[in-house]
Amino acid sequence: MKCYTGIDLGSTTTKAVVLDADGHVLGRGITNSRSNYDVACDVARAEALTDARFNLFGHELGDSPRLAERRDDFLALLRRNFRLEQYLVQLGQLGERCVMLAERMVMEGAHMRPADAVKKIFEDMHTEAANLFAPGAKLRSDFFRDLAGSRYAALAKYLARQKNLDFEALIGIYDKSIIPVENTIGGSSFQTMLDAAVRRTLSDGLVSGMESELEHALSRTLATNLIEAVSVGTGYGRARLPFPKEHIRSEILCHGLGAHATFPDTRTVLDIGGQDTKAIQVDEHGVVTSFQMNDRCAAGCGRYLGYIAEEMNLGLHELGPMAMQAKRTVRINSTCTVFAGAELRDRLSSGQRREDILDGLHRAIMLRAMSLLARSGGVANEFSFTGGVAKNPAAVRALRGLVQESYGDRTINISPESIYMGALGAAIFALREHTPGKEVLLTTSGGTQWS
Amino acid sequence: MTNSVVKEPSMLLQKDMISGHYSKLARAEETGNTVAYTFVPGNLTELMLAFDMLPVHPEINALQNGMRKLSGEYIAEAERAGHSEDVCTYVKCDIGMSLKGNVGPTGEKMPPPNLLLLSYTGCFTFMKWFELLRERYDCATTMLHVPYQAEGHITKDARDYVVKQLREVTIPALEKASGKRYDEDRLKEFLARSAKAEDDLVWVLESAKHTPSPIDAYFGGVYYIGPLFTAFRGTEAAVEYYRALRKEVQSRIENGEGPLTPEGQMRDQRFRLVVEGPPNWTHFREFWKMFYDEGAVVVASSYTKVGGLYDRGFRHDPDRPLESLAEYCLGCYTNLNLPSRVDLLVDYVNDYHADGFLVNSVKSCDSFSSGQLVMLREIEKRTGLPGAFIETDLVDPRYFSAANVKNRLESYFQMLSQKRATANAS
Amino acid sequence: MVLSAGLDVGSNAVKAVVIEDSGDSARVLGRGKLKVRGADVSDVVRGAFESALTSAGLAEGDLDYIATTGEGENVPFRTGHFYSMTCHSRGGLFLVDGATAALDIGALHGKVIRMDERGKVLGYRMTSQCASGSGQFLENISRYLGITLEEIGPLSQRADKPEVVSSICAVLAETDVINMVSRGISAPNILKGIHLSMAGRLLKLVRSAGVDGKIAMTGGLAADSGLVAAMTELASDQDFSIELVAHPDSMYAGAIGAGLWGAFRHKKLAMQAKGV
Amino acid sequence: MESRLTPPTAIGALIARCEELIADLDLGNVRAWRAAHPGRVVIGYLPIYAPRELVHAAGGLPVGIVGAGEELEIVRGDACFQSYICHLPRSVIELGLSGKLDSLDGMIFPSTCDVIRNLSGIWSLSFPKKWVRYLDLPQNFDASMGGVFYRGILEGMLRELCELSGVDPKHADLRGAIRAFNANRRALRELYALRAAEPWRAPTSEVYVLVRAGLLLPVEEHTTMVERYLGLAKAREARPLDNARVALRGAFCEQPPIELVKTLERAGCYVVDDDFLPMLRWPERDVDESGDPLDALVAAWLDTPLEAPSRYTRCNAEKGQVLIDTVRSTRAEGVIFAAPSFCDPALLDRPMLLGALDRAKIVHTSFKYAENTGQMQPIREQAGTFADSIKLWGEA
Ligand SMILES: Nc1ncnc2c1ncn2[C@@H]1O[C@H](COP(=O)(O)OP(=O)(O)O)[C@@H](O)[C@H]1O
Ligand SMILES: Nc1ncnc2c1ncn2[C@@H]1O[C@H](COP(=O)(O)OP(=O)(O)O)[C@@H](O)[C@H]1O
Ligand code: SF4
Ligand code: SF4
Ligand code: SF4
Repeated sequence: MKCYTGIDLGSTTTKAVVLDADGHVLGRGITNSRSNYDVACDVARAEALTDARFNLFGHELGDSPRLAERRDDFLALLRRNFRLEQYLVQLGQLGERCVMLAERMVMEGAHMRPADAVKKIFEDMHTEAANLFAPGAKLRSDFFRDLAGSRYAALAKYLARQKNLDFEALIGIYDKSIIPVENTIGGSSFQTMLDAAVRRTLSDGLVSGMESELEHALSRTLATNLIEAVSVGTGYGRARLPFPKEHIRSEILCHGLGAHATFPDTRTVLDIGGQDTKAIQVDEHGVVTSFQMNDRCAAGCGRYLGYIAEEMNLGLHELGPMAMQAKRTVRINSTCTVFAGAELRDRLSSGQRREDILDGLHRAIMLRAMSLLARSGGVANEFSFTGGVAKNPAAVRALRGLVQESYGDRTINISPESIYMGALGAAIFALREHTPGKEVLLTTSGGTQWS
Repeated sequence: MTNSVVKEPSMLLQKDMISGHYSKLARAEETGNTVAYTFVPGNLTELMLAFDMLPVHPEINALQNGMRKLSGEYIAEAERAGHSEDVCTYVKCDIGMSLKGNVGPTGEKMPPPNLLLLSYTGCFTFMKWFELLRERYDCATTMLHVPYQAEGHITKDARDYVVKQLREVTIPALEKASGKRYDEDRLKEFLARSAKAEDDLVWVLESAKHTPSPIDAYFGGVYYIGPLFTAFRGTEAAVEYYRALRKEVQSRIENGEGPLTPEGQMRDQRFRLVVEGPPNWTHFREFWKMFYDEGAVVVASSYTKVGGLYDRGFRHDPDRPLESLAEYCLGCYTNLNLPSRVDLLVDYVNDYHADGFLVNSVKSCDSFSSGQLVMLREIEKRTGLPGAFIETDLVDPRYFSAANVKNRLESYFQMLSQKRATANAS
Repeated sequence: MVLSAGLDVGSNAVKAVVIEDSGDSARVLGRGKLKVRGADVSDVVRGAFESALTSAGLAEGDLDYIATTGEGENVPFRTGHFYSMTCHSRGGLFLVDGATAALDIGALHGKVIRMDERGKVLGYRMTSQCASGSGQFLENISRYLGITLEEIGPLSQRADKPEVVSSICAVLAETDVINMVSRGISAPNILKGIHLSMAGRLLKLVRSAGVDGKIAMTGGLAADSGLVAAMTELASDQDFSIELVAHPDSMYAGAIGAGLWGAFRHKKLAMQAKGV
Repeated sequence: MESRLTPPTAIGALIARCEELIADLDLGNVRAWRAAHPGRVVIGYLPIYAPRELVHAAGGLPVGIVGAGEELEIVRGDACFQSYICHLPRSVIELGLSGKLDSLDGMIFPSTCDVIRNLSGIWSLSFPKKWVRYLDLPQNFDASMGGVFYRGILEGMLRELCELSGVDPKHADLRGAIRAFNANRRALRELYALRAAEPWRAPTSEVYVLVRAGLLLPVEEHTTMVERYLGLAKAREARPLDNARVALRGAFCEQPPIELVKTLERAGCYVVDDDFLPMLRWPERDVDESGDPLDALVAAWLDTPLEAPSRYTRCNAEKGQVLIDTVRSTRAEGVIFAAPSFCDPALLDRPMLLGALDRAKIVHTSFKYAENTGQMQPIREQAGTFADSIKLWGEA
């Protein structure tokens, strides 16, 4: 099967979207951006292809009447287990490195050898891994770096206190080890991990007695060859992607096109990513007619929220929901990303509630975005909000309020796949490259039925 | 051959004129010429020439230093001396140069001024700048207050006010500084030559109405305006320069050729642009390349009007010497109010059949920059064309982020072609 | 003899010292330092204070004066407050004999304080609102590179081909750094590049304050030998005659200055009480 | 150390009223005035100087617009101005576009700087139906040149204002207006004198809001208010603190947040002189009430020793002289130069002023602010250190 890939190498995350020849989304993948761009790009693409396989698998399963009704539960579980397998593999690699480093370390006055401490931490992490991915559990982040990092830090903190170890040094070990681990592509193949995941899932007994159908569907899925016909790259790091120049597109055009494909009546697009904010106006064909973006100052972008989350020791996923608990919004004027932490501490120490401060921070970010929107020509109907920050409910709430205040009623589109808009746009460009003039419009739900 | 840069013959001519002027300045003390520091917008070159005074333009030094990559160090020097990071970098570049021994961009020492001739057009920073220079040199200073074109035209009161100052303040100050008597007939001769060169400049600038355009009216344009906006207006050399330039452009039109870029003839003209705002000097070539690499040619710009709006009909007039000087000062581009600036740019977009327009907003210059975002929207509204907005600086290398500018320009050009593609399809 | 404590409540860490002032000379009896990150400031203050007392072998009741600097409002038990530059100059002079200025580089701001031979502040310059090139930035980068704070200095000094950071914005500079790693630039060269760009900015600050001669490094980044080396190198390239001196206690300079001023005030108040 | 300064309730109420006026960005009291005076015009003017007497003479109410302080959220303002332009024009535009200045019939934009000059153009593009005038104050101070030109402008302006308000120019009482504003300026001079003499009776955090209320009130009402405050302040119980006496410069256009003034006081400074709100205090002498009133206004601009970065100083010796004289006469121990970020006039002037102070052996310190500066901590540290050094080492 021929497929068309769009890759959005952002400053914070790298996203990939794979389309089939009809313009249907086969799969989406995301990973955190990292120093090795090629790896980031490969991982995102692999994730998207994995997602595509799962979707195909679901499709195959759908053909079997006996399986069909349990298909969604089974697939969801399988996905979780697959991620668990991935996690365990990487955890293994990380553990080895950390222990190796710890072996070389001496800590005076500690009641435990650092290496033993690290071993203990990883044992615990292995044990609790299954819970992390258990159905119903809320993930703090989508990325191994954050997931493993926060657990490691928590366990290390506990152990450090108990055994009088140097906590900062333990954290140092982690920081040192995570980089090589995330910059190598995992050793195990998709098939091996899938097999392991299937085994794990089957042991749950959800589909017992239907093993042979599964086997069949699985082999058919794996037999489908996904052939990448064209890839188009975009995003902050696009110039460094290993693509020919004509397969590189400005992220502004991609976001515009992606939003247009998802919500055809969109005329204004706001994209807030890690270090830039873009306000884009598009016409009825998704063609950009005007745009504005922030310049050389990253104040008020996604990273700002990242720093705040770090400062509060929260996951990115948790920040918005906490701000939603605000009783009143604190006025905040400075959105310099680097001062964010200091501003927060300042205000906390002057006795303001942290929910209220957080809400103020979100509003401050959105105020900046509103200015860019005004610069680009205002907010037309309909209006789509894309990029990672669109996943943050408090940011969305602030935006809705501000749009209402300044422009009145506007239909505001936010897709659950908002973060993939740039990659989607790129994928559509890839498809057009192949079949010129192809108009791609997705259903408003923004994706295939299985995602 | 990798480093060789292609230059137009007229450019070489101009280069000689400029270096000739700088060495004249270096020898001013020997030759007994008096020196006046003055500014480009609303300069009184003919009047100075009539007193045999040599003009020094601090802005030109600053921009030359920018192009020669010296400005960063000068700005740092001025900031060390207590100047704020926030203010116009032309000023700091100039102050820094003077603090570092006042060696000009060509490596020759600049003479100190005998007179600071502050003809103050279109920008308040000039006034501060001269106060700062006056403190450094403690020399005679004369101020010509040129009112703003707030109503969108030159009022009689304003012109009378300027003429009266010229007669009662400026000319006596020049007489005193130069030790010479005012000779109106000499002034008239200079003015007559100015008008001749001005005709040719207008012809050259308007040649961009051709398709393909034989000139780049921004990156090339800044060279074309050089002699007329600075020390040479009214001289025979300027008349000759513009004659030669006109011939050069004429031959390109006849051969259907585009402008000459540092990398040779520009072939493919995909986008015709109108540009508002001064260029960046520290990365001038790199900046230009971002345009011609994408097939973008600038057909009209406002920056080439800071030293006079000749294409709107103004000429220096020997029959009305002081009146026409006053009108010249009042009529420079930065002295226009915002609505007039918008009108002018809209006309350019229409008259020159542009595909789009671009604002290069420079951090230094409040006079140019403040209000440009409003202008952008207004022009978009009136022309129906999309505009682009980039931010750089004049001579502060810290404020030129190549990646950033390139990203925007690329996006803009991709957007123009995407737009064109869909327009063609439907 | 006067016993005083100085508490420097910073945005990044709380530093506490206990000082013994015996008229002609003074010495530091105990020190304590705790990072603020994530914790309640008043707990951190208490913790740092206690550990200074413990290491001095004293109890709170033994002290004559508790002086604060920085965010002094977080110390309800203070006797008095002095402003940060007043303290850094005094502390810098105490640590570095003959210093003509103190260069205080903390988590968010850099300040250079020109002083006379008695520690009187003659003038100062401070980095602007924008946090580019601050300690916090360096800390973020080092985390990203997987390097502990203590390793920064030594690593940076191993650089052979420092890579210049172009962005002025600290956040964008972080991306620059990621870019560099992706281009295979080594950690020492990256760190040195950052150090050099910070050094350039700081030297500019030093010059603009009209300072030369011996400069006492104070604040957290005095502990960063790489930054000090980069500044020294760059200064000699620029023929700028300064001598930067860090002291092992440099990060406590603010607290020490506060403690010394506290002792000074105590004596003055005691004399007033006696009616002198 | 800390002596509590509890204002008598009468002063408290008076100051609270001023704060309320300032905080009301919808200009409630101006709207009320307008409703009570149908047909008469309300004209806004920007920093730093406009002859308000003209508006008054035409029966109108002049209203000073100096930005919007820290409370207004800026959306459209930032859409009009790049990050490297000072804060004032963005809040002014924000006020305008959000309808908060609808009660104004027109605007005067004085020739203060390029930003305000261009704002006049933005204003006429944004509000094509409103009366907008750019006031080109002459930089040539010769009566026969600058004077003639300026008189022409004033005549035209008065004529247009009368037309707007339907007043016959012959009945415009310019002399009466001059008298009213002279009285106001006298009261303000007395206020400044009191503060310079006994800053504990009239702290700057009060003086500042009291003066600022004058932007919004009819002049007679404001004069009464200031006089009342003077009476109360002179009688109040207060004793001096061990503070450093400082003069403040640089804040002539975009105004600092009130919190900044309070921060200075908390950091141990008595501000004994400042250059806040020059539009309300210039000229610092009576305008001639006897001769031709237009000529008197012309002379007020041409002949008074006004010192502001927007006004050309004729020779080097003049630079900073007014400041030095003020420092001496108010017995200030140092100068704090606090300028708005990105304010070219103030910041280009600064090195010259500081040079003059150095030569006069007057200590100084500088920092920048914006009208919505929220983080006071760096300012407190700088001002505190400055005060510390004056106090600890002042005499030595
Ligand atoms: N699940 C999430 N919940 C809340 N915010 C998120 C989430 N994922 C990403 N973000 C926000 O989005 C930002 C990254 O956005 P993204 O569009 O991926 O940026 P870029 O394209 O620059 O990499 C992060 O800095 C973070 O603030
Ligand atoms: N050994 C070290 N090398 C480099 N930086 C250090 C070192 N120790 C501390 N720092 C830096 O010093 C900063 C804290 O300085 P400090 O003066 O305590 O700041 P503040 O007073 O604002 O809390 C932190 O940003 C930290 O990164
Ligand atoms: S502000 Fe603009 S016009 Fe004025 S001196 Fe600077 S660059 Fe020139
Ligand atoms: S450090 Fe802060 S204020 Fe400075 S450029 Fe970066 S985000 Fe903007
Ligand atoms: S604050 Fe300065 S730059 Fe801004 S408007 Fe006022 S005078 Fe002009």
